[in-house]
Amino acid sequence: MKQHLLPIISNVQVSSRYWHMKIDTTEMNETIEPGQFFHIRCSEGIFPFLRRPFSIYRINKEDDTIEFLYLVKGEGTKDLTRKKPGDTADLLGPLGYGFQLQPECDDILLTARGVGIATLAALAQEAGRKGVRCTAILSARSRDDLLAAETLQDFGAEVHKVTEEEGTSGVDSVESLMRDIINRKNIKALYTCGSRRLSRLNQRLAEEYKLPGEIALEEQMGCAMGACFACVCDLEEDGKQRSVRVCLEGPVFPLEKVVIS
Amino acid sequence: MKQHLLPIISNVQVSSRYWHMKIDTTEMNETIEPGQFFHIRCSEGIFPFLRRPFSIYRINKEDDTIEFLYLVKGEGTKDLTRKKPGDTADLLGPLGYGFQLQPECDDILLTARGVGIATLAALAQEAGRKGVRCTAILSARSRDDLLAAETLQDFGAEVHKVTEEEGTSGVDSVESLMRDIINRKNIKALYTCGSRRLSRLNQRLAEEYKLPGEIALEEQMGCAMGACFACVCDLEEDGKQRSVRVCLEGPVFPLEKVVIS
Amino acid sequence: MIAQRNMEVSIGSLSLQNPVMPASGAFGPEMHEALDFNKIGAIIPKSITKHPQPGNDTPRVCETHGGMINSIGIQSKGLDVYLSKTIPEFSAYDVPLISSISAESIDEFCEMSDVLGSHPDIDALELNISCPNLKGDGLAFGMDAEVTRELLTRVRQVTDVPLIAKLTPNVTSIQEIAKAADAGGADALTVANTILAMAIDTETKKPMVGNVMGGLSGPAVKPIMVRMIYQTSQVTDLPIIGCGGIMNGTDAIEMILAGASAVQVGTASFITPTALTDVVQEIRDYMERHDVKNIYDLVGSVEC
Amino acid sequence: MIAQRNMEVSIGSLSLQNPVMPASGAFGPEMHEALDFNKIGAIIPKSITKHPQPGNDTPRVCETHGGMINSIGIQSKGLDVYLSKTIPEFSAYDVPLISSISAESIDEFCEMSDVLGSHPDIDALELNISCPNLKGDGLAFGMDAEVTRELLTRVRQVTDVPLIAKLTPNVTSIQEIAKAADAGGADALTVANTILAMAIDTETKKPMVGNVMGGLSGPAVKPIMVRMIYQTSQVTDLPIIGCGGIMNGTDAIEMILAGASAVQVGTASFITPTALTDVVQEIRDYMERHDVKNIYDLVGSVEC
Ligand SMILES: Cc1cc2nc3c(=O)[nH]c(=O)nc-3n(C[C@H](O)[C@H](O)[C@H](O)COP(=O)(O)OP(=O)(O)OC[C@H]3O[C@@H](n4cnc5c(N)ncnc54)[C@H](O)[C@@H]3O)c2cc1C
Ligand SMILES: Cc1cc2nc3c(=O)[nH]c(=O)nc-3n(C[C@H](O)[C@H](O)[C@H](O)COP(=O)(O)OP(=O)(O)OC[C@H]3O[C@@H](n4cnc5c(N)ncnc54)[C@H](O)[C@@H]3O)c2cc1C
Ligand SMILES: Cc1cc2nc3c(=O)[nH]c(=O)nc-3n(C[C@H](O)[C@H](O)[C@H](O)COP(=O)(O)O)c2cc1C
Ligand SMILES: Cc1cc2nc3c(=O)[nH]c(=O)nc-3n(C[C@H](O)[C@H](O)[C@H](O)COP(=O)(O)O)c2cc1C
Ligand code: FES
Ligand code: FES
Repeated sequence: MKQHLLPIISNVQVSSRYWHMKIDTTEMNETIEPGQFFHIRCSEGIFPFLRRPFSIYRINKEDDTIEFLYLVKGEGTKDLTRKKPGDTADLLGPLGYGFQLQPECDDILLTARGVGIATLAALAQEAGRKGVRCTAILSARSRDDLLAAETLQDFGAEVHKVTEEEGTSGVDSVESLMRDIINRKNIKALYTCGSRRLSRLNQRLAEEYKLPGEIALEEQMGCAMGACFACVCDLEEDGKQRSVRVCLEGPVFPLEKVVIS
Repeated sequence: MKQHLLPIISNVQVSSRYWHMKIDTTEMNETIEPGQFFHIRCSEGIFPFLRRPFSIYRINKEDDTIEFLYLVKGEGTKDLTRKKPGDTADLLGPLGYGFQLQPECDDILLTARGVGIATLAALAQEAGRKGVRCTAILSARSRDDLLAAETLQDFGAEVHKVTEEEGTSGVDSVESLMRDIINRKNIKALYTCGSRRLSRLNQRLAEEYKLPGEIALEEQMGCAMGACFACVCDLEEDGKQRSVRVCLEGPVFPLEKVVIS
Repeated sequence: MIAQRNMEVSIGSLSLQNPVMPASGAFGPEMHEALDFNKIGAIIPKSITKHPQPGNDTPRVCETHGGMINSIGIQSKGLDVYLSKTIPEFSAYDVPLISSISAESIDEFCEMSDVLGSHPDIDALELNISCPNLKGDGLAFGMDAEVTRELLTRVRQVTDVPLIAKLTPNVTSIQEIAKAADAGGADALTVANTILAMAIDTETKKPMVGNVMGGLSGPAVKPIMVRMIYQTSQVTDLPIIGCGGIMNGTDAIEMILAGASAVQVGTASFITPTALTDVVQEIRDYMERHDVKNIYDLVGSVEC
Repeated sequence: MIAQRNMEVSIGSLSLQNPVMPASGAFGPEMHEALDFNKIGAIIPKSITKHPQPGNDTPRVCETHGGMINSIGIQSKGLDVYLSKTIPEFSAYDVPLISSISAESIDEFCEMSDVLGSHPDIDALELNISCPNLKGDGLAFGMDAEVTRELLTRVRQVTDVPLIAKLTPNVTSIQEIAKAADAGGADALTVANTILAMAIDTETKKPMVGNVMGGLSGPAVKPIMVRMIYQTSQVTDLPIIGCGGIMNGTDAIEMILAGASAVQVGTASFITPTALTDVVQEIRDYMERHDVKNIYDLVGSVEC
């Protein structure tokens, strides 16, 4: 957890709502794992005031770069789009704990929704690198939001797209799709991010199929350094609930333990 | 007094501390007079919060442009330097009452200090246009700050430069210079802007030589529309003081009436 | 076909075509060049005092993060000039005229309310019991519930026009002051005036405003005002006029959701002279977008 | 040769190497990765309660213009975990450790102060008598002068360590509360905690923080805090710890000129994790530039 001022290589719009930013990490000597995130200062002024958390979308060890995929939502992300190549990105991180790929889990299923796709892309990349077979269900409002699908395919993942636009993203349809994939592919672990409803579905199927799994959570953050207790959620272990900080103890947690409110 | 969104033609640094901005006023149908000012929004965000007042430096009726000369002082002017050709300038104005050039005053003396030079440049331009002979004493910290001297010379003014750097800007030296010019040139009116000490000197000499005169005042402003009473100063008339708003009733006032605190 | 959007609101017996009015002291007759006065809910000139008074030393304003401090004081030409000049200037417009009164004693409040309340062109009175710039280290009538109650009771006896008490936020419990103003007979509450503040120039070591302290306004204070509007709306049924930090229609809606039935816009006009009518239009847009027929469907409708 | 710049300040009998410390709740042990704890004036962990308590519903923070609202509540693992885990974690550093205490009654404040005050690793206590997130509509001990005096008097009886009363800004007269804390036996005052505030999402009509209201911090509140520091310094000789909105050394100097002898930095650390040590350095730079030998030459030296 350190503040890094790093050069921006590119920052471009990739679809109607999404942008993509690439950063030169030559000067940053840190190990970065899929599922970890950076707390980014989107503007120099005092508005927007706080940093914004963004998962790592791609980790390119070969050429010492990392990439972010972000949805333009409000003032912070709008300001981020103003950054130009050569400008400095102010990153705090890498933060939190990322995903675990267990050696015995050689076939995994990712279910991602919205900006959660960015988070799971890094995992698909890692899976590809480790020779783990990876299937991904990507859910979004519209086809246009699913630009990351290609990236995942490049990593070797089998991608299924579901959208509101096409009426294919309902929990019921996703459930049958997941069941079909789990059975057909002999899936060994589930990973999810980006939707409460899909998270509950993943929890249910994980229990039913006795699969391990992980979930990356998103919570409103203040410090992202474990200091402010803004980003808490509850875990249930041995029948007892305890509060954890998403920024410090997460954002990735065991799927079965998270209490989804 | 209207808000105008006008295209910026150029905005460039002209010396170590000064910038120059040129605006296309084709879309603004207003008569602008030397001494008037615009209240300019320097940034889009809420910081800096208030507009900043800037006198008109040059009024180019021929090609429908106006120019500002500004000193980079704090956050507002720093933000103003970020504007690029093609960007929009958000101007409120023209505001206030400008200088009066009386037909019988065919030889005038301007004494300007610092950013006051920008204010009096427009008057020199008007004088040149009207065939009024104009002499100007320009005072500044350093020679580098006196870039406007050339502009005034282009307008036909005889320019005397005094600076701290050269030790020539003390009130005493300026006083002998003024006396010399007043006598030699048969000066008919005095105009001043930008310095309390020079204003007092002008008041004193105006009284002694029985010359009419005008002064352009600078006061911290809120609204610049006469609404908030932030920008007041006192005038003394017939032995009685009354408070006036610089933005509405000024910024130009009769030299002899202003109470300089 | 576009559905009717009813933006009319009532302040006591007074009906406004829409809920947007200027904040006293941040509005002047000269602004008519930039703004169509006939399109706002009401006009409120700067607070008037009985006798002429000069206001405070300059500098009178300074900027802060997301706001400004003013220490104008109540610079005023006195009641006579107000009656002979200010009122005619404003009564030419087709919207209600609300006079803001500042006074040094309860008696003086009564005296002025009597005069102004019986003037045919004045539709309501706003009692500025909160100006933090008065002599006495920022103390104001509105800092004491008992004084507030008595002040309202006494003024209520001399006039029948709607009385709006403009509360100060510089109190431990705005609820207590609100209840006192209600008990005294106020018809509405403006929540709230500026927050007492101070800034120092670290280079000169001098206070940034001549009067050492002044009132903080602008977006920086909005979350405090929204809280106070919400708290006040919990303890009184009086209409609340939200004030402090409104820059756009969304800010106005936020205050309305918190419990305000009208709003005042001050400092925003310094940045955008058409802020008042912009806010009217943006409230209307919001009502369209959310299909709200009547502005009162929004008042206090925050879902806690 | 560079002249000595003496930045040492005293909080009662406690001496700090420099006047910069974290604000409670905006600082955690994990920050040591980004920040050299040995370079700051003191360490203050988040307020501790006697019993474990869960804190408030999420979302717990939201942004405002120039600031943020937090409704964390005092999420706490209770005194036992604090003694066994938190204190050892921090006492490894070479700077004084100040414990911030939050309690539900005067008795509980006494009980906790007794335990913590007699702990060898704890150098001073900050009594958080101002947390606006407590049950009861934002009420706090520090809103009542009499309660404040009694609370300080009682705690004073159980411990000899320096006692810092952290005042709430949500009061009519911070001077009255400051005098009461002084009379009760406080050694210093922190001026001040967050300002009670509220924000509403106009699209969902829901409050932006789970607890409806929360505390406003950040640069937006700085002018209010500077005013309160100035006012407090007029009525008491106790050292004042300025807090609220400091983003850099200039802000710290502003509070020091207003009357503070030390400062706390909270939210700024969320934006720049090295904010605390940056502020130390920037104060030193200011002292160089203005040739100030001793920080005390600046304390309260605003020229009004
Ligand atoms: C661990 C984590 C990883 C994330 N990864 C990505 C990613 O890879 N790509 C992506 O597009 N988005 C990601 N997000 C979401 C992203 O942080 C928000 O979309 C962003 O903060 C919105 O900021 P804004 O200023 O544009 O919008 P605003 O208008 O300011 O806020 C819009 C909404 O964004 C959320 N938000 C604002 N500030 C914060 C904050 N400090 N912390 C959390 N949420 C906030 C709030 O719910 C708010 O209502 C991630 C969030 C978390 C917690
Ligand atoms: C009628 C008038 C005409 C002016 N003409 C020119 C001009 O032609 N060229 C030029 O360079 N400067 C001019 N000035 C001065 C110019 O307005 C200030 O230098 C500018 O506002 C500084 O803003 P800043 O944000 O850069 O500095 P800041 O750091 O914000 O302020 C620096 C100082 O500038 C002054 N200032 C800040 N805001 C205002 C304000 N709203 N009104 C008045 N003063 C303020 C204050 O004294 C402040 O201490 C004029 C001022 C007035 C009143
Ligand atoms: C320059 C200025 C002068 C003011 N004068 C008065 C006044 O005379 N009477 C009054 O009741 N309020 C006065 N106020 C307070 C405003 O009416 C309003 O309460 C405050 O500015 C908050 O609203 P805003 O944030 O929209 O500006 C003044 C405010 C400013 C900025
Ligand atoms: C997330 C957060 C949590 C806080 N928790 C506490 C707390 O537990 N005890 C306390 O006395 N103050 C708490 N505060 C208030 C701060 O200590 C400080 O008074 C306030 O944030 C103003 O300072 P700043 O503007 O520098 O942040 C908290 C503030 C924040 C932002
Ligand atoms: S964001 Fe501060 S603890 Fe997680
Ligand atoms: S700046 Fe508002 S009256 Fe002049």
